[in-house]
Amino acid sequence: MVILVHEETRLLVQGITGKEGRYHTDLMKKYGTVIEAGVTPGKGGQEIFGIPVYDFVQDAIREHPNINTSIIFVPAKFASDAVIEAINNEIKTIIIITEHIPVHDVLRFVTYAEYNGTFIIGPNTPGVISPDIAKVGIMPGQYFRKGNIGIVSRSGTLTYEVSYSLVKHGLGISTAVGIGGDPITGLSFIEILDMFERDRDTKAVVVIGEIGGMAEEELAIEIEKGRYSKPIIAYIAGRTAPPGKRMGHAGAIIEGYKGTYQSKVDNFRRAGVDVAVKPDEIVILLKKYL
Amino acid sequence: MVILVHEETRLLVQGITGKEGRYHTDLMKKYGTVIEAGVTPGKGGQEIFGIPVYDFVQDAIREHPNINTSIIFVPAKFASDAVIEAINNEIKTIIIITEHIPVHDVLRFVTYAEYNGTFIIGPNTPGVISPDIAKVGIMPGQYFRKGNIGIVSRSGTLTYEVSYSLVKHGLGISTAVGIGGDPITGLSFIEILDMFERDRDTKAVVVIGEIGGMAEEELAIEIEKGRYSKPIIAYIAGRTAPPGKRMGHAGAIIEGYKGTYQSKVDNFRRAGVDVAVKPDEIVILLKKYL
Amino acid sequence: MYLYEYEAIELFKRYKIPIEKTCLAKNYEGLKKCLYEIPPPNVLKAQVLSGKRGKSGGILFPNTKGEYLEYGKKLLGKDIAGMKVDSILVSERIDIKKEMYIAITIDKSKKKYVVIIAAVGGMDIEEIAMHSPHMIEKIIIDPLLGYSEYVIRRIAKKLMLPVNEVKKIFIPMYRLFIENKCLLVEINPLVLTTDGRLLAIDRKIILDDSFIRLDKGLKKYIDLRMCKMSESEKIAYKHGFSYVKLNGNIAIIGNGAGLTMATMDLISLHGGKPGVFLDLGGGASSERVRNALLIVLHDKDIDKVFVNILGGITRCDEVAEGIVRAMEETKTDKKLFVRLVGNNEEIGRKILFDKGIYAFVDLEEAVKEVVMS
Amino acid sequence: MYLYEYEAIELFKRYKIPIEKTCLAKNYEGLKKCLYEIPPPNVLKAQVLSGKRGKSGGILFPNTKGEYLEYGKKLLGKDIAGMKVDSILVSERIDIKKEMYIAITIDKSKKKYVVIIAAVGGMDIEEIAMHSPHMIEKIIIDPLLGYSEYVIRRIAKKLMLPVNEVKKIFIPMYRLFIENKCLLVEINPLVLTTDGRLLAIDRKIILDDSFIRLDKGLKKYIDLRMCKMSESEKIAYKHGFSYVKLNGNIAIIGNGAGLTMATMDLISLHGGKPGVFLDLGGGASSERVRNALLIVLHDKDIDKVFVNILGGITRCDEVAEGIVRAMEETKTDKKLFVRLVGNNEEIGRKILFDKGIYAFVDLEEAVKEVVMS
Repeated sequence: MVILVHEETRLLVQGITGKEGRYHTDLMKKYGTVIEAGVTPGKGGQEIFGIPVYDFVQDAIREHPNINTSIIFVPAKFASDAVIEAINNEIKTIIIITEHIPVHDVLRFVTYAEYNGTFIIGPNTPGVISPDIAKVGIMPGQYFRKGNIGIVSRSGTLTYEVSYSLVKHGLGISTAVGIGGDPITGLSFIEILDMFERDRDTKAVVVIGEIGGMAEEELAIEIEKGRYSKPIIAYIAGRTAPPGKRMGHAGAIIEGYKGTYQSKVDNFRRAGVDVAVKPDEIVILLKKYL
Repeated sequence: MVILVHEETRLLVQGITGKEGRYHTDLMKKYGTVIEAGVTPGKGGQEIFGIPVYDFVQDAIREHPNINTSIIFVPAKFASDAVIEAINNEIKTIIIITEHIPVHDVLRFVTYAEYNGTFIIGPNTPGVISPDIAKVGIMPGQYFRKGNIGIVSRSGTLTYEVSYSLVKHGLGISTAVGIGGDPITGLSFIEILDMFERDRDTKAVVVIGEIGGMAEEELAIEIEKGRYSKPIIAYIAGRTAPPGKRMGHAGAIIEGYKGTYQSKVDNFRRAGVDVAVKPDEIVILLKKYL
Repeated sequence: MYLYEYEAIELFKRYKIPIEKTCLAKNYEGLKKCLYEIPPPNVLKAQVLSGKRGKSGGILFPNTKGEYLEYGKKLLGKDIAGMKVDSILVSERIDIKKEMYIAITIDKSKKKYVVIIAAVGGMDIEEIAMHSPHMIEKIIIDPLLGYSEYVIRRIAKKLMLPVNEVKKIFIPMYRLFIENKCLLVEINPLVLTTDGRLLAIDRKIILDDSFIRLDKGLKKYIDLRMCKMSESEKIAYKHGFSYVKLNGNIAIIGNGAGLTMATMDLISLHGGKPGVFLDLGGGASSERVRNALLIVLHDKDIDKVFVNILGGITRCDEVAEGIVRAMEETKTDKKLFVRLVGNNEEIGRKILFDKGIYAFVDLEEAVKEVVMS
Repeated sequence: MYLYEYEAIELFKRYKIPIEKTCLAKNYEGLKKCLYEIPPPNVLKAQVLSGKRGKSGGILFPNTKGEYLEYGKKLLGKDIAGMKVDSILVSERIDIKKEMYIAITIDKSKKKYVVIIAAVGGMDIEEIAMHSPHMIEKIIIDPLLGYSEYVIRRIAKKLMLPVNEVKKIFIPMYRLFIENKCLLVEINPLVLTTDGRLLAIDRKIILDDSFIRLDKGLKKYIDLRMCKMSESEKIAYKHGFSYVKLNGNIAIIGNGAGLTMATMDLISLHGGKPGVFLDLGGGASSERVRNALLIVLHDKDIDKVFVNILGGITRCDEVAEGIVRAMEETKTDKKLFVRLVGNNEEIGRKILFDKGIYAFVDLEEAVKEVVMS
């Protein structure tokens, strides 16, 4: 039944009237995602591609009680408010595309979401796609084909690259999840791996990490403890990145002794995880298990 | 196995060196409650009745990792801090005796506790007693005898009166829980009834309510929905209280059209609950079911 | 604790919530002074703690100087809903385009803060709820998170006001609510004036007694109320008793709110008429019992006194000693009844017996005796 | 973004965190002025963004006027850890009884705030952690709840200081951290002076770039840094590119951080030397591609440019046009390599082909070609 985004996904688009929101609403709809409504404060009453727009999440939910997922395209300054509005209206999966949300704001709504049992994906994520079923995000659908490999990644285009490579070699994707490139994100590798572990449509998982933070190390510890039965392959970007420099993502920076490429690879290897040194090698490592 | 306070209870006393804390620590210990440690800021290193005192909850937990319950005797001004310290140190049951804690403070720590999966009993409660097993509170042990009736109450001495009356007539108590006399409390009737429902040592439950608030009405709605299979008897104090006057408890006040005696009794009767018009009648009504 | 409107104004001004021009008059001299500050046509509002002030003739609208002085003079000292008017708030008369309602309070069931708004105002919120429930909206606020921007947008939309105008009212109002740990901050009505201003022209604040105890800045309100208390209320307040004067002739003294209420109910059930409810609270020492008894022994409306003590922590000998001391200090023909159970029960009962006072064990038996004899 | 110490001082002063007397000198004249404000024996601190300033000779202790001017003159313009010293902070010399460490930052694993304290100070926290881990304590703070009183008591006990003294430091420090949405506020060392004062005599603040974008008050720090950027960095910053100058000769332009990093790694893996990392970010229009290319085409350390675009949203014809425009505008002998996949891929490839540029499809094949040729 794949994870996070599936047949039952009924989507709300927050920030639907903005340039990005409008553009991707069109693409998601064309992909087959069921979009029930959109929200933009002050723009209630309009329609975008036949989708009704409301001023408040509350109004959208009242008219479309099946909504269970929201995607956020709201600009950084107002994104936090939009997320909290969604949480307070009991939307249980919130996918935040917006980049450059201050870390303090992210901490607050991530904590609040956790306390309320809400899943947050992102911020600064390309979103989530379950090929042939639905996409809630900005990734190009053409690089993803249905299959039984789960992907979880801190990156956007690199995920497309990896999926493209899998598809080229005859493999497919159950769900691909971008957890986001920021220093603090909602769900992290561990929670997504837990979902893949329970998902009958996923046979193996590819973890795409990058330098910075400790998310990969924390995952490796759980893998080492035997938390997962399914095969896991890892790839880490930033092997040659200099310390102290932010490499594109706010989270991709080696601070002090922490978050180095070597530390992540060592931890994965210790946990028995094969680490690909280049994207194309992922397929080769995967095929051992399939 | 009774509820909340039981054979596994390992107690921390916060505010152990104060007059009240010290006095009741002695009584609880004599009753048979296992008290592991106490906390009073600045008094670390002392002993009270052979019980070691620490400056911080963290230190007490480090030395006594079995502590799972805390009782708070800390004065109103500092009580909120003590409760949060206990929550942050992962004590999962916190019983707050302190009276006169500002409602805003209570709201904050009750919300925080709920978010962290911590049980709060009180504030302004006499505590919890499971006769012959342990008491975590200030109630006189002599009025309680072991048996299979659960009691949950907003009141202190009235609970002793009711228990005294049950005991006189040959009945006994599994656990008696004071939820506290304040307008906002941690666990309310519904949560306690849920616990009694699951408890194999409890055969019937006595609910002792009073005027003010909507806790009794909310419970009645749940009873009407069929949430509970065990017999429930109710008694409500304040039938003749004038509106707009605070009757001893901060929560015992009829505001506008809300929280009247009649509303509570009507709701209970509609739910099929027998309501005793005087304390002694409780036993008579109970005996129908035993 | 309810604040008087003029006390609430102090807080509203401190938080810069826009209100109309006002002037407080505590006597006829004051009225004359206010006349020059806020000339008629204006509004006179009796400063009493009643939600029904308007209906009881406590709000008047003089159009001339003559009317102003006449109305004001009549109002001062008048009795409104059982309370004597000892001060009048003189307010600027406002040309109202629209009346609305906004309040911040605590939702006891949800255990959260709640903002209540209504597109109509000027009447009791319970009346609005009864007649126009669709006009009311409640917005829940998590006490840890606080309000988010969308709350302000929601208020603005519901009240059909610009967001920036709502901010000028809501943000300081919320701060007032939080920083003073209020139980209620209510603006009713919040008005839009014909010249486009948003003003809080009537306001209600309920403070939390528990917070007042801890906050130096708010303690002054207690002192002020002490002056208006009856002698009995003052003594009870000083000793920390919970004291409520009732209509009957039987004073009920108990330890614990629930038990004292149950005792009062039981007295009524058997046909008696409670005249005083007095909860001693926890740990009733002989001194506290004595003080409580002295209050009711001096109450001329009372002719029977029932002391009901279920001593848990309380020692019955202490209670008995307190009773004996009070009775010996006071020449009284009031009848005393005692029910005494708990620690050192036998000793206590003997102390009383030696002074000719019988102490009951069974509550209902005692109550019957109180009512019958 | 790291703040210079003197910028951090501004914020410390605004929040009234007690610090020593300081004076900023931007040149020799300034040094002379500061001499009278804070006469020697004092301290001269080079204003550079390096944690190793002390070890690199950036902190000096003149005892006389002569030494002061001599040291200061030497320091100005000196190169410390690769950075030119263009200002010096002159500080009062403090008689230190005890050095400690305190910081507030974000625990990324727990997703909470964390206060880190140590009973020793003056060295890097990672060094303290290595040599005296038992000296360090971390206290987690929930971002919704904020800190509780016990946190202050805990700090006081650990540092063996009176609670009231700790409050004077911690409360404003926490406010500074929260109100400016800082990633780090660090005092190292926090000192107890021999005359019993608690002073923050060295301080570090890291601001959140995402918050600086939104906050008017903090934007000035960016302007200031713009002046110190290289021309390439300035242009990249203006266009919102993520630009990192590296040591090699191959410029890598990609769309997306992960992909650009992976490309850089792959270049290295095949023996190439990346000289520029440039992430275009999302939605690379022809204009953005052109601007990015212009930056690296003007970089004399670069002799090969590799553009790797995996267009999802990005349209390949737009990318191709941007490349063509940049190449036509610039006389260059740098070699260009392009890998182009995605929307309108065929059109894009044709546009390039018409200008004699071959576009690869396979990433690794492209990388091999970049490195080999």
